[in-house]
Amino acid sequence: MKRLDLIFGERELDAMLESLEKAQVPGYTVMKHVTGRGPERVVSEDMEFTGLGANAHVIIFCEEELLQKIKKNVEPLLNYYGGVAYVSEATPL
Amino acid sequence: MKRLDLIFGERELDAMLESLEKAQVPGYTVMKHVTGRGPERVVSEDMEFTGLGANAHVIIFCEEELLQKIKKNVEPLLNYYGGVAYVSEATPL
Amino acid sequence: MKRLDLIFGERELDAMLESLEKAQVPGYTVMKHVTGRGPERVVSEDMEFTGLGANAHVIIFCEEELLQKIKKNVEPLLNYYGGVAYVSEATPL
Amino acid sequence: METSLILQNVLTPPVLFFFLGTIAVFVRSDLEIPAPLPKLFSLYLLLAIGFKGGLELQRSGLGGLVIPTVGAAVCMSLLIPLICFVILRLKLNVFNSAAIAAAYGSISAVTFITAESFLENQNIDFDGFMVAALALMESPAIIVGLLLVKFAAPRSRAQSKRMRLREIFHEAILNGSAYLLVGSLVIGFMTANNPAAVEKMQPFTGKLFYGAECFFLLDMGIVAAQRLPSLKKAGSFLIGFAIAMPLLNAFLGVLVAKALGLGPGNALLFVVLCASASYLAVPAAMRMTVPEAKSSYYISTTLGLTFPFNIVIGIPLYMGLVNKLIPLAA
Amino acid sequence: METSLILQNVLTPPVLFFFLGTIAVFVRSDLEIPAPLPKLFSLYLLLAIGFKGGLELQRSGLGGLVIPTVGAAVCMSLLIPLICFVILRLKLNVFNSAAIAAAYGSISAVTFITAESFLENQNIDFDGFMVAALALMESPAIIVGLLLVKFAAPRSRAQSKRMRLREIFHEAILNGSAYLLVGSLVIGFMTANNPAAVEKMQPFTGKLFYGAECFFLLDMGIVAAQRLPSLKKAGSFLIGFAIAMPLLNAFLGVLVAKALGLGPGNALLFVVLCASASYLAVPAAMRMTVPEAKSSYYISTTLGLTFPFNIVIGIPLYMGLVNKLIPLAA
Amino acid sequence: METSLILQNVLTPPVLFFFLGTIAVFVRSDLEIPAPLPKLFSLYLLLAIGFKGGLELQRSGLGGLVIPTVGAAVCMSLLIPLICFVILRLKLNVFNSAAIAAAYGSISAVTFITAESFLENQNIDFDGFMVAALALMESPAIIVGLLLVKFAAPRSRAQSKRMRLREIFHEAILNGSAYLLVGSLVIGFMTANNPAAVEKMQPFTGKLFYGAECFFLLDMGIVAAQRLPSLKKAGSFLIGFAIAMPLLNAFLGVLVAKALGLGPGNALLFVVLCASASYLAVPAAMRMTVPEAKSSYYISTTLGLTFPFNIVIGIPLYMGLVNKLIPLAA
Ligand SMILES: Nc1ncnc2c1ncn2[C@@H]1O[C@H](COP(=O)(O)O)[C@@H](O)[C@H]1O
Ligand SMILES: Nc1ncnc2c1ncn2[C@@H]1O[C@H](COP(=O)(O)O)[C@@H](O)[C@H]1O
Ligand SMILES: Nc1ncnc2c1ncn2[C@@H]1O[C@H](COP(=O)(O)O)[C@@H](O)[C@H]1O
Ligand code: NA
Ligand code: NA
Ligand code: NA
Repeated sequence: MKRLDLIFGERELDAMLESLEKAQVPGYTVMKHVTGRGPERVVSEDMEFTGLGANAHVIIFCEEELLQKIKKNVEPLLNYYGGVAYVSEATPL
Repeated sequence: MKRLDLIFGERELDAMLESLEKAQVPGYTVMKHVTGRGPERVVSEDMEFTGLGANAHVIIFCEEELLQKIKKNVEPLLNYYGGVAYVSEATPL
Repeated sequence: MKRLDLIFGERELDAMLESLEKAQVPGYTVMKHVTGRGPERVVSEDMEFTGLGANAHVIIFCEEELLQKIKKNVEPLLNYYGGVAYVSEATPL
Repeated sequence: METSLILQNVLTPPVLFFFLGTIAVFVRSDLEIPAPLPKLFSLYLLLAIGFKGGLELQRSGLGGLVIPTVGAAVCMSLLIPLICFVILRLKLNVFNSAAIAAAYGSISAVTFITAESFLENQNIDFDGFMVAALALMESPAIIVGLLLVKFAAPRSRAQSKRMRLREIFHEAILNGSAYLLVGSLVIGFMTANNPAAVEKMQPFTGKLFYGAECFFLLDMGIVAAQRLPSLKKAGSFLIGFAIAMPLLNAFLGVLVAKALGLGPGNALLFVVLCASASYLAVPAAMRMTVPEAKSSYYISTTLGLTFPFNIVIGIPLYMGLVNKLIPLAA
Repeated sequence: METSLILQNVLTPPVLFFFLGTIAVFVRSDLEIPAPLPKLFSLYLLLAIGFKGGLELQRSGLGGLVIPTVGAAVCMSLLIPLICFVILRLKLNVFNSAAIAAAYGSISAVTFITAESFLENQNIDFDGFMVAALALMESPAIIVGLLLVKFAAPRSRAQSKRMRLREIFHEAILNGSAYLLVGSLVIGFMTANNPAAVEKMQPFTGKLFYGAECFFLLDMGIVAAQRLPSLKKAGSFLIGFAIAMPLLNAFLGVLVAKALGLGPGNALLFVVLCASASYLAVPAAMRMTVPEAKSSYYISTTLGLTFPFNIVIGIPLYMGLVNKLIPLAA
Repeated sequence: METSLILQNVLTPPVLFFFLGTIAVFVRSDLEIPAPLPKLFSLYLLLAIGFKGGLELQRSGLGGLVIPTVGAAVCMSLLIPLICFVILRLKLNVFNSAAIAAAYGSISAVTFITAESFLENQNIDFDGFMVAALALMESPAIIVGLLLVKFAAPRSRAQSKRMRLREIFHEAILNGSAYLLVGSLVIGFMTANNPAAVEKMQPFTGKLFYGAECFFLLDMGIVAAQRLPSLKKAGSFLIGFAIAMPLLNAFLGVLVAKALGLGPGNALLFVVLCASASYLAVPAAMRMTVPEAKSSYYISTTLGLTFPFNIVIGIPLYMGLVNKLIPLAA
């Protein structure tokens, strides 16, 4: 199985989860209040009270077959708003 | 070495850590206030103030040999209360 | 590509990020308010209001070549203050 | 007349802020009160309710109607889950039925304080000892719920899940919100004879209360509205139950209140205790001991429907009922 | 004279706590106010400002200078972004220009309440209805900013990013902070006729306010000082803009205030609304609809420079201006 | 007599809420106050203590016993770590000894305010300038602790860990809690001549204080009780130290207080400053500069044993001592 890590702006979380649901993921885990830096932007903790919002980190464990479908769904969001997506191997305990 | 990711209800955290200690893990890392969706349940942020509690995400880096022992200890909890456990490769930096 | 997970005391976060920047990482993601146990110390949630601080969890996705440079920079901090660093495989979605 | 009461109720700040929260969800505003801020208000309210109740209880003493009223309240929280269970078993399995039954036998502290605010707004007297009833209705309902699971669960239930009585009592009495409420009640009771300390607590537990209630209801409005979609999934039986059951419980409550000879203020609070359902203590206990029960069932009914119904329409409706059955002269 | 006003302003608790926060960053103290505590204070302040404003608005009614003043305020929040846009386009692309323009057309609630505290400290009267102006200046500036993007954006902008008007209005009116402010204003307005409820809200929304403002300004001091380094990256044009634009807007504001015939207190608040820039509602809206704009630009100018400038020097400076142009006898 | 004082102390809300927290842990209730809410209360208390202390200091001026008392307090916070260090070195290495010594030389603000509440409850006068002593005792103890490490550490200590004096002073003076306390003291001092501002701060820093103290002590009760198991691991030497050292320091303190000619109220506060140990500023500083010291040692002794001991038994005990040695007539 695969593990997919998505990191992107908290404010896109609802849209992102919706598009994951459309790809029929078996489940997901969300961590909010995440900060970080990408090639262009710094996301700091004070962005939580200003309107910008911090980042969210979403983890999905799923079959490899699903990845293409997920990719098709989340790529527009990542391209528009920024964010990263990485895949690694994972096997159930 | 291996990396084990456990995601389950925050309220079972104490029991889970106890059973990990029994398996003599070398250490662990805990993130609370995690939300998510599994095959059956949605865990949302408001569950933190209602009595249900959100999820916890526990990471353990350990030798492969330990995994069986951990599995034996945590499986009953995961089966009873729900939650997921995935293993991946990891090497010390 | 590689994924690097660093877990260490929140109070060293600034120093750690500085040394990551010096290694010219392409980006990083930070989760604070993390607790855990290592071989010697227990980091519990109440440490957030006492002066000790909880842990931070930093994730870096980068090319394999960068790892040595990062290692050179962060090792002194990890040795002095404690903390763990593990590497796994990761491929962009 | 009830319509005018409903209107008067709806136009008070707590209910208006509740609406502000629900509307935010419906118009898809991004207003949110991030965790753990709601927990702060929830802890504060429990502490303040308990403390103030303890003070009043010390002042009123345990004479008069105090013991009978509190006793009747405890009986209601034992009886109501049984009635609910019978009704729910028509459609649901033992686990879900028991969990929901426990929730409706127990109480909602925020509904209670909204009813208190309503009474103050209407200039109707009530007694502080009713908080003791509130505090003592949480645990019995949980115990009944868990006993129902213990004895009605199918034989096939895994050995490992069989509950011991000790565990049941632990969950019922020592879950965080019940513990804080009862503990603060006891502290208030013990402090009442120290007027200097009482006065110094007053700005925190007294003066601040109404505003904090409004802030918390803003969040409750958001949370309740977010629950509605999952309520749809729960089906029309549960939707009907979440409205009809409070009405039935309120009716039972008003009869008992009349029999006890409570004045209209106390009667309303008694009725509200019967009609409200728990979304704090009970879910916490059920999650731990009856994981087979679907949490979305007992959370969306209590929080998504029964709570807003009581806050907005229920309280004035029950007041109308009380006014009809319990003449003010009494 | 302005120097003495500046000194008087600087020696009040809100500004002193603001300094305490900035100094903490400069001396590298590890003082921090962890998320989401700043959000708690920010939500509280918006709720309290709105509620109190609603009460006052009900009391003052909509007669007299209320409608003209609020109308003029809305016009300013439509006009100022256009002026800013023209200036910013000298150096920046359409996206950045529009986002920053919107921020300067909109308002900062904390600057506003600091100005109120300043007036109270100086014993100068002002009217509660100015909060209505505050509440109604957030959305128009956002709308102008987004329309500028819609119509001035290069053809090459991806189809997918073309905004629909519906979306623009949604972001402008329903973003969390604008919604909470306006909603609380409406609730205050509806509650004003219920004196018991007003009095019970008073400890929370009234008495606590000043202290909470100080606590929040402590955090704002930290945040503002942390923004300074990224301001340096933004370059001298933006640094100049972040100081010069408030001055220009203040000057426009004082002319309008004089034309409206506002007293010195209301005039100062009007000027402060014009001169302040948004770091809550506008960034939220821009982040969602104009991701091409660099958030560090519109956050570091508004939060890192314009906000501290207004808090510390701007308010007393504008007061001096008001005193010169609007004789107290008026 | 001490027994009656202990009883009177134990029956006040702050101590009762502290017990509620500890009992919650012992009966394994799931009551918890999630991070960062305790931080909110801890920041609030430091800000309020400092601000009120600054006001009082301005009122009392720097004449009379102020300078001698504060000076003596600073001396105690330099002396006590040295005594502790000598004792601790009997069993522990340099790093642990220095870290624990620094903690016991420094102070616990919450112990101090509990002592103030105790005095108010007993109707015993005390002076606001004692807060200045509180604020100035944090840093010297840290400096002594770090100097002990610097000069007593084994040669084998890695070069990289050698501390520069600059760093030592930075950690001692600019760590978050010391900075906020001293900063608020200065702001209070500067604000005292502005009665309008003082009055507007009063609901936040004054009225709310006692309730917030109770809420925070509820959490401290939980935290302290959770520390007990790790205390057991620390061994009987440290357990004994954590009880005996406050007693010894209290005894030294009362002698100094008598020599200074302090009244019973101020004397108790002075004694409590000597007897209490830091779990905020000192751990923060030690964690950064002496990572070799086991944090569980200095946290579980101060927080798990010395703090509860002082809160519950110590304060009335010291009062008894003060009453014996410092006749009220003085
Ligand atoms: N190389 C990276 N490693 C880890 N996290 C990253 C990396 N690049 C970006 N991120 C995270 O993704 C967020 C959004 O990225 P971006 O839109 O590229 O600025 C950042 O705020 C980081 O939290
Ligand atoms: N496929 C998945 N990928 C990521 N997280 C998951 C997945 N399935 C379940 N989870 C997480 O595990 C928690 C408990 O799962 P469950 O008990 O199966 O509902 C969920 O709330 C999610 O946070
Ligand atoms: N084997 C491990 N697996 C997961 N996390 C670990 C492990 N060892 C240490 N940690 C984390 O790293 C932090 C610092 O480790 P240490 O300095 O070794 O105590 C701990 O508080 C844990 O959060
Ligand atoms: Na009920
Ligand atoms: Na403006
Ligand atoms: Na001391």
